[in-house]
Amino acid sequence: MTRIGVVTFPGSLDDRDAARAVRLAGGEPVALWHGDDDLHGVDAVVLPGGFSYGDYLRCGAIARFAPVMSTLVDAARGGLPVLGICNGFQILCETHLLPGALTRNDSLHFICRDQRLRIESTDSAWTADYQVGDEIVIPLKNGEGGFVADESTLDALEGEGRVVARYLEVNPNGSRRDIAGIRNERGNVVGLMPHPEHAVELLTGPSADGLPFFTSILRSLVGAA
Amino acid sequence: MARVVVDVMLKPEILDPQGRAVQGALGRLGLDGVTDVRQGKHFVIDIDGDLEGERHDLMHRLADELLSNPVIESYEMRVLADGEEAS
Amino acid sequence: MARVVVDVMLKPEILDPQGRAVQGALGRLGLDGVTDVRQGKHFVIDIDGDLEGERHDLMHRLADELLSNPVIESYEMRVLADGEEAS
Amino acid sequence: MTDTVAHAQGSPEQTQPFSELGLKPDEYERIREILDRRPTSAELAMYSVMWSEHCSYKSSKVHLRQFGDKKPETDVLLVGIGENAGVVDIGDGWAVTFKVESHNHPSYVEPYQGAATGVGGIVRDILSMGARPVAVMDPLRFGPLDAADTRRVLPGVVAGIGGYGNCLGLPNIGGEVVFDESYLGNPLVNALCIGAMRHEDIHLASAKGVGNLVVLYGARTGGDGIGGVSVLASETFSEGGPTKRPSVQVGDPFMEKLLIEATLEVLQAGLVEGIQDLGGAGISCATSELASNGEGGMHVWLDRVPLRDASLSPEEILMSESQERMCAIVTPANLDAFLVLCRKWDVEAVVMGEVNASGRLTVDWHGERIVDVPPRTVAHEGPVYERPYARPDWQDALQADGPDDLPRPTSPADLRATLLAMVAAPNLASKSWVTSQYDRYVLGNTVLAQPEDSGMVRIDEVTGRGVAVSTDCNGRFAKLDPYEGARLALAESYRNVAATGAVPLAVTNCLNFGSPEDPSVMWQFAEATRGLADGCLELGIPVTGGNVSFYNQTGGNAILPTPVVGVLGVIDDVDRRTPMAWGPDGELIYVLGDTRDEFAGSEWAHHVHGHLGGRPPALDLARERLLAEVLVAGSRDGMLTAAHDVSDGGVAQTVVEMALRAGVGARCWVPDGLTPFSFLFSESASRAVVVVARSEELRFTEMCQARGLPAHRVGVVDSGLGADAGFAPGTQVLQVGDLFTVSLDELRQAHEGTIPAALSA
Ligand SMILES: Nc1ncnc2c1ncn2[C@@H]1O[C@H](COP(=O)(O)OP(=O)(O)O)[C@@H](O)[C@H]1O
Ligand SMILES: [Mg+2]
Repeated sequence: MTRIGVVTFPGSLDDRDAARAVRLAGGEPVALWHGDDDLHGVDAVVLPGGFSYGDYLRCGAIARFAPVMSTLVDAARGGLPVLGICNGFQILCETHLLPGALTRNDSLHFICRDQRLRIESTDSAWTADYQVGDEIVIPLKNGEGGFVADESTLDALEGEGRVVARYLEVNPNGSRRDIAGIRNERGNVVGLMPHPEHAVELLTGPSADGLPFFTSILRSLVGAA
Repeated sequence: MARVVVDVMLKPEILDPQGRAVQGALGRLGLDGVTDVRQGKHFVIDIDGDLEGERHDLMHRLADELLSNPVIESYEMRVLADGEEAS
Repeated sequence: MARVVVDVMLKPEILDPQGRAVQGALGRLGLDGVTDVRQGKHFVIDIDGDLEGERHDLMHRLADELLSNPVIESYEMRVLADGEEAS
Repeated sequence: MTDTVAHAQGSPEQTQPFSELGLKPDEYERIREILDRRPTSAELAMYSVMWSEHCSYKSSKVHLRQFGDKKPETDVLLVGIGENAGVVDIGDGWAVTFKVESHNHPSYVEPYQGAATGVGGIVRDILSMGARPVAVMDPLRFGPLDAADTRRVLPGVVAGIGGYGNCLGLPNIGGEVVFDESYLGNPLVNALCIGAMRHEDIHLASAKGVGNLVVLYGARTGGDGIGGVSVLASETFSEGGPTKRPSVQVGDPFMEKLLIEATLEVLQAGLVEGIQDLGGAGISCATSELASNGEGGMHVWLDRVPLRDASLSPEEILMSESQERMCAIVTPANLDAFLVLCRKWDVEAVVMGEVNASGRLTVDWHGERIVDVPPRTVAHEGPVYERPYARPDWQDALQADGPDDLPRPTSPADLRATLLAMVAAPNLASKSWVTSQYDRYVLGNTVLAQPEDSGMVRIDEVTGRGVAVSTDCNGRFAKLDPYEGARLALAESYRNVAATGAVPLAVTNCLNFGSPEDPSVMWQFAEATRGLADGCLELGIPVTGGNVSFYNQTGGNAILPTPVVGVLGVIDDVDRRTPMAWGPDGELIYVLGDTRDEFAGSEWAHHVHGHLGGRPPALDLARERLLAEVLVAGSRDGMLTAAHDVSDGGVAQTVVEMALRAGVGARCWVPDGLTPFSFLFSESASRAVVVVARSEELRFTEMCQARGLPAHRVGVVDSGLGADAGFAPGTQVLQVGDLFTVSLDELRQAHEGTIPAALSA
């Protein structure tokens, strides 16, 4: 079975949810610990949401230096699929695996809402099961989710089709160009502000629209094997 | 034009979880001997005209009541001379 | 003992919603002519021993990579002389 | 110089600042009798803080006894009143614990930190029962929405609750936001936490086993909140700004998150004999309660306590209310394993003491004995007051001043305008400005959250077993009649739980009142407590715990008596919960229960006329019980598409909320025998609006008839009314008889606009 690692940092919150989503998609979640620099042979990794180290300094700033991250950064550069959700996205930007940064919401409030998104790129390990233009509704919950980057970086992201998802209807946090998620050049690393792992069951989520993120990775890994 | 710099810090007796988190991280990243870290806010305010007399007093009051929370924080305010750097 | 002060500010081209909110509030509370407000972070770090040579470089690197995010922020760092005030 | 026991023995005449510490002369005398000498300053600190109103319940105890004396026959109570929180059996080997606590005064002084540490405190209470915290709720009360101080307090409180709860990873699944003049200067910040565990994992706060170790773990002890318990809880605010108040505690939710994970791991590993959180009164409370509940003896080396501020005196260390600390009783054999797990989570832990059979709590400070007391006298045998109480002389006049003469809208245009004004009233308006700052999704088990009638979380992911919790109180009803007001609060909360399809099981409460030294307030308290105890007996659900907050008043003006009631219910499969949004076209809308002309204390009288007087709505708890049975049966047998309780604002408010939640309109009509005004806005108790598929109608109405519950068909869900009513085709509208039509867009704007407009400036 495909093994997907879920990293727990001190202060990670959505790690159990990410593991549940992996399981519901048909994969085997593997708990990874921030202090352990061994990835235990997993096929892909999810960096879950939360407030790593309290996020007191800057979201993801301290988690970036955890032992597991140095191994993970090398592996990701070598092609290991990595999905960073919310705090995970922030960590990926802090490590410079993804460009840009996430800043304080322009409303200055934490916001939790059911957010409509458009999938903009299926050219990634985590979005292959969507169609470009799919509209999905998944939870968004963050206090520092405003994606920023300089104009040339934004142009490059758009020009190279590396915007993975965009906010529709409401831009909840002031993200530049309504960007909700991006990927790296190779497509193995994806960062996403909203939470697909909270939209995998109708009972507990606003939809099950988030599940394809997890089925995508399982399928792409099986295809690659 | 005047440039005002206000630094707002938690009072010394108040727990500063942010500072503690930074202290821990500095140690883990190899900086030994850090005995204390406090994290506060740094405001740089540009104002047209001079900041004198009543306006200066008002700015002080706003630094005390708006920029800081006097229940748990204290502030220091400096008015920079023209051209002086803000830090 | 050394005391290091690091101020971290968003780069000018990055929107600063907190600063904007403060600017609006200052105006509403009667302070006219505020043309710009930026809000950043202010760290006060106490370290045992001197901060020289390699340790000084390390502190600089940590200010650059840990205390600030060079993608969006810049920092200024000062080492205070013994007894100098931190602000 | 340290004031040692030996020194105290040798200096009996030394004067001590007992009154500055909030002790009365006779209380101080009692301490001297207990000890047969003057207390040391450390002992004085301990007694003063533990005998404060907040910790000893000295004014309320004689009344709270009724919750035990009148406890209904029940087999669901695994742990009752007296522990950190009660524990309820929800079946399948699962136990749930829940409790609500106040953090009112600190939240007025420093809204963000006061509210944040309120959440932190109640979460540790739940954790100390051995449970994993699974959700929080926050019943809140503020002064008028447009008051300047509300704009200071409310955003700070909300940010603090969110900031702490979100960072802990606990979904916020409900609460209340109520505005009333009386809360200006006395906001109420109550916080509720729910935790779940297997039966065998229940832990108690007792220091059992001679030779076992007392481990203090979590944050370092600092100077925060020293004397906070006694000073904050026993002194009424005088006039003057918040700056003069005592110092504030700052919460560190990240530390609390680590504390939760570390605690759950040491419990899971079987390394804990007894456990206690450190809340009010800090180490004084934890050590005396643990010792008193266990072998009766404990020795503490106070100098081993890790400090944040090295200059703290032993008295201060004993009293400090630094947050994010816990205390565990661990056998010597398990100590190493315990410390390893703490280290894994970066949680500092020290052995601070040892359990013994001495019958004494002794504390040493650098080798000198500074405390030597019988722990029961500190923890459990504090003073008990029979405070005088008397029905206030204004009560009759208040009840005589009914709402019958208030001008009522009768024309269609006025009724329509009243509806729009009511759904926009601060107390009835959408609270999503508040609740959207709370994470309701984390942990992945939230089935219902705001604005549903109850929060509902799944406890067992395999079977779908879950719990629903609601908190409620209409303080205006309680002011008109505290006895009935408390029963009405209970009834409303009970109804909200049943509306989601869960079976109500147990009760917690937070009794927020003015000064107990005022006989009128004490009467309100006595009546409310009696009403709640009687109501629980009648409904057959026990009180499992709660909290009392006195001194919520400014000068002579007390808050509305506010007995906040939380009811917990169980549902065997959360998949069958009944939501409040109605379903597709053609489904039928029923009002269950009787609507009478009852407007005393109503939101209409309050909002439109600023009037409060008369007698609150009549309440028949047998009817309330019947309504709940029908709501639960309707859910179990799949007859109900949607349900929503009727309370503040009446049927109109209920129907509008259901329509807005669904985004689908409806046609309603006024049942025979009622004026449109009464039908729309009366606040008669024991009612709900339910929605039934046509295929279920007969079965459902027959059930209601067989059980004797009135069911009135008052409408039908209809998404196609817009065009006929002159709106653009597709527009969703609510049509009320041939009186008026209003679009959901207009209703939504009115309903959702109020709070953002008031707070965004
Ligand atoms: N209003 C109340 N109704 C029922 N029980 C109450 C009430 N107020 C306090 N209690 C109970 O009294 C005990 C002591 O309360 P408290 O001191 O607040 O507990 P803790 O110190 O653990 O927070 C608890 O079991 C609590 O549930
Ligand atoms: Mg407790």
